[in-house]
Amino acid sequence: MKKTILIVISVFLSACLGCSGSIKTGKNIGTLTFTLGGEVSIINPVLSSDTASSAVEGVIFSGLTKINEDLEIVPDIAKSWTVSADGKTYTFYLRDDVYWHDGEKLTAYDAKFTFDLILDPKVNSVRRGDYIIDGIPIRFEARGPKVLRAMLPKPFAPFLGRVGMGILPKHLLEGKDINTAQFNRAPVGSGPFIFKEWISADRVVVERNPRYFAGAPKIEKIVFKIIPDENARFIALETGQTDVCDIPAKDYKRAKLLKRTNVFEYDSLMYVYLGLNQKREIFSDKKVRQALAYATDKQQLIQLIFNGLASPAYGPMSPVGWTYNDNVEKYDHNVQKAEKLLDEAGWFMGKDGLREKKGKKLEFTILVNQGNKEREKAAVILQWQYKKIGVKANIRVMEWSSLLRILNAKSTEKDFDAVIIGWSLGIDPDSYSIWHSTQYPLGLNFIGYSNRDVDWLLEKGRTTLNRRARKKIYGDIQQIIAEEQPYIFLWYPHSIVAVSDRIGGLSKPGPAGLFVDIEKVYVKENY
Amino acid sequence: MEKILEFQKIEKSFSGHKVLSGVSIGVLDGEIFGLVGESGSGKTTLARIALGLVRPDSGRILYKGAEISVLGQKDLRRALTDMQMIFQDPLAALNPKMTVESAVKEPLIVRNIEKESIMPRLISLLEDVGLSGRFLTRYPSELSGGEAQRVCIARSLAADPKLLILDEPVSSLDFGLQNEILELLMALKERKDLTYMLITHDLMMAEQRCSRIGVMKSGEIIETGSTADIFKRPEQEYTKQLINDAI
Amino acid sequence: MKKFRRNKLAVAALSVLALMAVVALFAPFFAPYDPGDIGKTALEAPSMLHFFGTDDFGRDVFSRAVYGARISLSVGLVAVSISVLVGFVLGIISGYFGGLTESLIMRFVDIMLSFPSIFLILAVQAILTPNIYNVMVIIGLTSWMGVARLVRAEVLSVKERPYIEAAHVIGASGPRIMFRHILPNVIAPVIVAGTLGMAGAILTESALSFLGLGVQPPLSSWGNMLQDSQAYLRDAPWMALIPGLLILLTVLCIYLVGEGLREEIGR
Amino acid sequence: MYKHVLKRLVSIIPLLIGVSIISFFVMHLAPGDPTALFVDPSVSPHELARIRSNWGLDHPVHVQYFFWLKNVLRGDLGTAYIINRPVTELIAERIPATLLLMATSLFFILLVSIPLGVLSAYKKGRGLDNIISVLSFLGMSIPSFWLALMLMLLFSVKLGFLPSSGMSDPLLADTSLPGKLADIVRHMVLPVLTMVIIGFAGLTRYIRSGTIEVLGQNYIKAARAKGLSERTVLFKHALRNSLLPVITILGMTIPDLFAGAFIIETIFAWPGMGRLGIGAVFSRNYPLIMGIVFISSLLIILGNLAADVLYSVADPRIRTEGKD
Repeated sequence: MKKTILIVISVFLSACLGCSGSIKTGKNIGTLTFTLGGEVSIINPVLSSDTASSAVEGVIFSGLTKINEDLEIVPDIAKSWTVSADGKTYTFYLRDDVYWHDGEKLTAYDAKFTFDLILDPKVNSVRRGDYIIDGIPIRFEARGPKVLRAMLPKPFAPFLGRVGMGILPKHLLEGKDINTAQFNRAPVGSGPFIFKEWISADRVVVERNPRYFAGAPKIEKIVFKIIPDENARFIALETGQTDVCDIPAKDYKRAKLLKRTNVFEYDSLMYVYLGLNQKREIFSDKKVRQALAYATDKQQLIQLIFNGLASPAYGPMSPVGWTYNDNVEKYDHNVQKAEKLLDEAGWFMGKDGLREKKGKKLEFTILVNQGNKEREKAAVILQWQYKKIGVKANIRVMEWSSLLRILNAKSTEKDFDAVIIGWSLGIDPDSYSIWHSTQYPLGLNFIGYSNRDVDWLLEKGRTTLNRRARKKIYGDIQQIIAEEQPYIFLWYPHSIVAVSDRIGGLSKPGPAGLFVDIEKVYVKENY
Repeated sequence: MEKILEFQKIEKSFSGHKVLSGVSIGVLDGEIFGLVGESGSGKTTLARIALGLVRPDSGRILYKGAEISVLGQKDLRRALTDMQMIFQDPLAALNPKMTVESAVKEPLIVRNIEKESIMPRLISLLEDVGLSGRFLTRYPSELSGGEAQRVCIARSLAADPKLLILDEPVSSLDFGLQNEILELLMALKERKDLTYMLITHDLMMAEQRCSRIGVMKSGEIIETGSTADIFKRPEQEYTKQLINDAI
Repeated sequence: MKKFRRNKLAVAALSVLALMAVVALFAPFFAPYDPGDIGKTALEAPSMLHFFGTDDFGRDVFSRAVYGARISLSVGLVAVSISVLVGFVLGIISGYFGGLTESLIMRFVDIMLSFPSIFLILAVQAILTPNIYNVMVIIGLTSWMGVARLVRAEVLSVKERPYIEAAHVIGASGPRIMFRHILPNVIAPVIVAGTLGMAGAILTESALSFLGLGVQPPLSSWGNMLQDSQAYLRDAPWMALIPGLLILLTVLCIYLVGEGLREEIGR
Repeated sequence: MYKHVLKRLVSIIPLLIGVSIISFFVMHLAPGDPTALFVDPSVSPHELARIRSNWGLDHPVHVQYFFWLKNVLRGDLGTAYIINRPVTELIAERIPATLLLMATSLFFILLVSIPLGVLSAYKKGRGLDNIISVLSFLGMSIPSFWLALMLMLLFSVKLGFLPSSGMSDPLLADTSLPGKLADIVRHMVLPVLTMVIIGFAGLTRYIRSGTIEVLGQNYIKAARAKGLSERTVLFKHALRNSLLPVITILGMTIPDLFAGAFIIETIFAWPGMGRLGIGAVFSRNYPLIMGIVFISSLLIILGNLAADVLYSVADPRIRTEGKD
């Protein structure tokens, strides 16, 4: 699941970090300024889980592999790797020219140390599960300073995407309590930039690493400026206080009008959905779910929430993923069909404009997390759309952690009807934890979806290494799920990023972001 | 005549300051007893002790021959409902949020008088003090000082008292009104067969109205006797001084 | 003359508030559109069709403001009633009984006043999940301390008045003195405090909504209308201006009425 | 005197314990827990349970509380979750920014409200008084965050001469000390302005009514009768005495200042304790929340204590007796 991190990093780099430099003075020409939407919690890829921290870690640390602008896994510290015939042993061959920022050489021992650290139960890393397959941890072994071997208990396709984890220096951390180490505040990595200073709640500054193995970066310095408020972030962009800024859809036009600023719009690996609790009586009926799908006007949602800058979603994979299957049931907006399905299901229109069946009203509550304006808006719009077919949707906005407590409840009947939430996918299509029936009640399948065909396909998908075979498997999964509508799929958000046009060397816009090869980014001279 | 109220060796101090030291006097049934002295001499404290509002440090109080200073707070109030007090500032003695009606009615309610007889008694009480029924709905802020004092008197009478302690009953009133109220009180005494203990700093008034007088100075009774005796042959220098000042 | 002018201001403020209350009460009659109707063009500037323009959903801002008045005013009113009730009861109890009860209650007041109350509000709100009733309860339960102190002080001072002594003399019982004599005389300053407290409650509600913890959609309160407007400050300034000004006007009027009352009572 | 101060200092202890008990239990009653932050498709619930127990969250709440209290008595506020740094260190890092904001605002609030309050009282009922009164009622009525946004819009966006967020410009990190200071001052203008506009009103009203009362007193009449100039009467005699109650009011204003600063910090991205705290509440970072509540309460209580002591030092009776 390293991939997820990488993706998050790159999306974030492109999206949320802004780079800016003072255009006026000309003095700081080598400086790139990003904006961060949240506080950096801890700069250590093993421990952090927030996007702001990941963004900073992305330029300080390197992993064995990384993701390129086409979302392919490519060499980073590892210049190549091989997989054994049984698919259970991976051997990584490391580059010889990788040095820590303090001058020490990076070796396979560092890599082994890092993965062992994650697997140590005393280390507060949430990534530990990524390296455990069916309850058995993956074994890592250094065979000399340049070879790392990973031994899996069984073939596991998503594994390669998970070794991009930033590698930590063994010589600085061995024998220390990593959870509280001073290192997390002043990290030493092997990436293109060297940590310089971190002023809490204000900024993190990194400087170019002249010895970076993939070529010294062209920029002198990167400043990550922390600006939590969305409006303040945009103002910072306008006033030249930042070079790169994540733009909400509503400000797209305004950003377009800014001089000397380029605005990029591209797909992300995310989708947002209305999850229906399958254990609730009303939603156990497929016809009700399909009726809701027909009643959902995705165009109106996208228009009102994103000014049109998002794509309607029909299935559980992102269109940019390599397994995406467009040939699924789409349930285009159709109120007549929705009403017909509800009639068939026995829910008839009552005098008060609400449908009912055996004296029970067709009514449910949508949970949505507070602070996420887009989803709050979606709830309000869906409420209005469903009202038109005689369905009463109530809205309950809750704090994120309270919402998760409900979804993660251990009981077999979770206390919610429907929830608007989104999945940020890794580049590997494996979605076992989301759809497999064993992932309920403990796991991410909190809506209690259960389909034996899907279960079987998911199991097969993660142990199959052949790319074409996998594509077929995940294509089938998408068809089944889209037809059944356990989720009402809503939209794929677009990332919109504004970048000052004095910045060059950006990568191709895409889910991996604009700064995939940060060392190639430069600030135009004579600007 | 027997003593309706008797103080025996009352001692009282407030935060170390002696206010009453060994006060012993008695009020005879049916008389008007005058307690005179400068302000701060302890007169009002004595009155409040009689009413059970303040506990003496030591000494005994006998009311109608029974010792009341040993009673608990509740029994004390029950024993004392027929001892009432008229306050110096009638406006302050009336709850500003209560109409004349509720103020005068209150003692009747407290005494559990039957509902039907309350209204007629109310009217007759007001008539007793020379007020008409139209005052019933008024608030203290809508009354003059004289009217307020009449209301206070009516309120005290509603408790069916035997003994009334009059604490400077007219000193806050205009001169013209003072006599009016005093005359009213005198008339009521006769009609209702009351005993008065009149607390005043005004010796002229005491001379005119009282049958006996006690002179107080710095928490002590320095002289008691019939009004005539005191005024003709004061024994104490202090009393002479007071009489001279008054004239 | 001066007094009259001042009172005129208070009277004017009171009329504004009364007008708002009437509009809030008969919201369906005053609002030209369904406040939830998202069918219109979004972010339309004020016009004859939409007096206050439309919001990001294309809902009529005027209609939402009218319905929002309902929520905002009732949140203010109920919250303040709760805080006054709690403060009043605790204040009376501690003022009247004194002793250990009093010191316990007053220490509790001290503790509550030592909190950065915003944390308490945030935490409690997180427990209860945000909705209009909880907003009322939370604001009420975190703002009663001033009233409790005030009431206690008033009780202590009223207890010393001659008419309380007079009530003792005519034989009134403890409870009777409490309820007939002390209570009615403590109420006036509490009304003033309550009035001012309502202004505070309306502001607190809007601040809570600003942090996303106030009244939740699709209900509109001026507070959450303001929150919705944050994102559109520059594209649709009317979205921020209208609820902001309504809050300001309401709170201002309440203060003026409170001040008028204070002078009235202070004479 | 010292005995009094000592007594008050001792009385802080039960207060603080009360505050900590209430906040500890309220926070732990809230649903959700700090590990919720970690949730994404790839994190298994078993991992979360493991981290919970690493943090000691699997003990009963009262046990956790005593554990916390024991550490506090040793001067240790614990280690924040996720960030994995000592709470004392985090607070120490942030508190200067908050105090700077509060102290500066307080200074300007006093600077504005004292003359306004005194003038208003002096001109009671006349035009100037009415203007000042209306202004202060307006100040009391404006929602602070709304004002903050409007100011930001005006000064940062429309006019463009003040920064909208943060405490310093990272691009000026290499400049000289005076340059840095000037930069901080520029960043402080908007937040301080907001806090002053919101905060001056209440104090002005207090000073106004205090001064009106003082002006009606005998010694002021005496001073006037002595033929002292109005200015001397007003500022030397009246002001001095009407300011004394203000000391107490100031003590009571501290919680409001805190609350105000916390919201302002969020809007202007001011790197202070309030922003840290609000984030901590949302992420259920218990040790951090407890630390911040504890420290803020301590400051509030100490502020009140200081006001109290100051007041008794400058007891008006001592002064007026000496004077008249």
